[in-house]
Amino acid sequence: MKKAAFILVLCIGLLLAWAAKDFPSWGDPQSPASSSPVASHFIANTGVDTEVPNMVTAVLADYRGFDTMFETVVVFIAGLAVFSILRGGPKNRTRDREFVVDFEPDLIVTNTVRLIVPVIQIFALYVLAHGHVSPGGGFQGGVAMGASFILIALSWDLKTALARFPIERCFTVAALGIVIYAGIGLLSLFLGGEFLDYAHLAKIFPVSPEMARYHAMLGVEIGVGFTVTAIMFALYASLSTDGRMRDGL
Amino acid sequence: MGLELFNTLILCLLVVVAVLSLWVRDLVVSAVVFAIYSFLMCLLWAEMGAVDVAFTEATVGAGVSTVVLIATVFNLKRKAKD
Amino acid sequence: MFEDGSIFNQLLVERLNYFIYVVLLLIGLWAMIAKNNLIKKLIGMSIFQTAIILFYVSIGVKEGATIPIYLPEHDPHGSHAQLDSNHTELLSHGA
Amino acid sequence: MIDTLASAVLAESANSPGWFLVHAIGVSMGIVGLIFFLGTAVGVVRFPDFYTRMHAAGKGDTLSTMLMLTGFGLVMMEDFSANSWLLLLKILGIVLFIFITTPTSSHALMRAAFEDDEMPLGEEDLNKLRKRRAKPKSK
Repeated sequence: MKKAAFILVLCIGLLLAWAAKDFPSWGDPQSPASSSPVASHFIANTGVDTEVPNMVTAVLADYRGFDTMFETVVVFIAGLAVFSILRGGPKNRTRDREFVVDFEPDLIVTNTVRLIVPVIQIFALYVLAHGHVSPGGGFQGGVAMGASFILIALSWDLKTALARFPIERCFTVAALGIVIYAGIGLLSLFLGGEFLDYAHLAKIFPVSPEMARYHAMLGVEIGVGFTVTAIMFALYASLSTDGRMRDGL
Repeated sequence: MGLELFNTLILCLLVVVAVLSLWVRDLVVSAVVFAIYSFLMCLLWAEMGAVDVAFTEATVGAGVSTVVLIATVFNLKRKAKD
Repeated sequence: MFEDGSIFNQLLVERLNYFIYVVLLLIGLWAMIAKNNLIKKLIGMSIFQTAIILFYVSIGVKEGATIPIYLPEHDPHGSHAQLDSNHTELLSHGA
Repeated sequence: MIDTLASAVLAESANSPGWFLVHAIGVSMGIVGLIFFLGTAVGVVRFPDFYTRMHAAGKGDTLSTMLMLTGFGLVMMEDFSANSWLLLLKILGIVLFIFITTPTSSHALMRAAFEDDEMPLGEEDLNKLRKRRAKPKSK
């Protein structure tokens, strides 16, 4: 099995390396990927269409908004699947766990975490809201926000973190994020445009169509941030306790 | 020239770290070495100008995925057979 | 061995990114096929995935380009017509 | 090496006269930070047991990172405009964050090792280690 795999991998590698010598050299501005009409269209028109300086955010949340919506749904389904599979197992199965956790929360660690968790959460909100003009956005801000709850669970114990963010509420918040995303898309559908065509939101909000796209992108990012925050924490809580939500790491 | 040297160094380290994270038997060590891999990848992407990808890799790859991997190993046997 | 035009020069010096992407892809694929431990398989899958993203970023990178964010002095409205004709203008700005 | 660094500093501050001293202080702080970082790396490899290794890693890492970041902030100062001050302030914020978090993380690691019954090396172990390290030299 291992030998067959090695030979297979080696054959694929030789084929790929043979193909790799025909690629454009590194950093060539005239390479096909850089000189394609799609790239030049995005570079030239993002600022005009949407007023968003960060082209990546504009492409992710506006031009390819449908894609990002279902990416968020995939994150939600992944969290739900992990939770359901681990929760649904046999109740008293034997585990050969090698780590035993039975000590008090450490004073220095908990006090430091008390200091830095607000900073992390404010930074996460900054990353989420500032994703238009600097690197960042819903996914990164949501992960940072979820990491702050994971930090609470690591420094005290899982019960303390679950008291602040119960596991049932995790999935409510995650679903709420998708509802926000799809709701903005449906709103633009009802206003006469297509699904996720944010420019039509200018009909009910007192802004220009470009700024409507700008602000709708912010709303969409907030939806993504909700889902990712909740799912990251739910993933950690499920995986570290084997689905039982107690005796965690 | 300086950036190309940096690029080459990180690319060579990447292969070493990728092999190492699959080589070691201890799964916690494997997860930590994989965090190093993610961090090197993040540096490479920041150097190439793909800042959003670099940010995602720094938060997801080097941050949360390491914690989740270790939380998973916590419920499994720590030593792998291969 | 490393003279101009040889395959080693083409792969290892001029296109090191592509060579490393192939190597990482193979490491990940081999781990996914041959390892029995599921965590190792997962790490292999992550390596595979980052290798593919490395490939995408490597074909998109441009020498001396800035990051894909408009700086204040770029002013997308003013340079619109000019950018349509020659979009590399914007990206040849930085270091 | 010092020559090239000095010439780099000179070239750097040629377009913003009057900032030579600040840039020189920044670059020298960076160099000192790198020296401390080398010490950290050597200590992590060479010290005998877990606690002494974490001693090197925790202290040296914190100090060298703080020095390098502060030096970087000073080198980036060009004038007294709001942008420069804001950049320095942000970097000092990172320095403060590192000053709080890195010692805490090494403390948490030490505590975890202590709870896991990891023992520091005693006198006998050290003597054994000395013998083992002395052998290859005598060959």
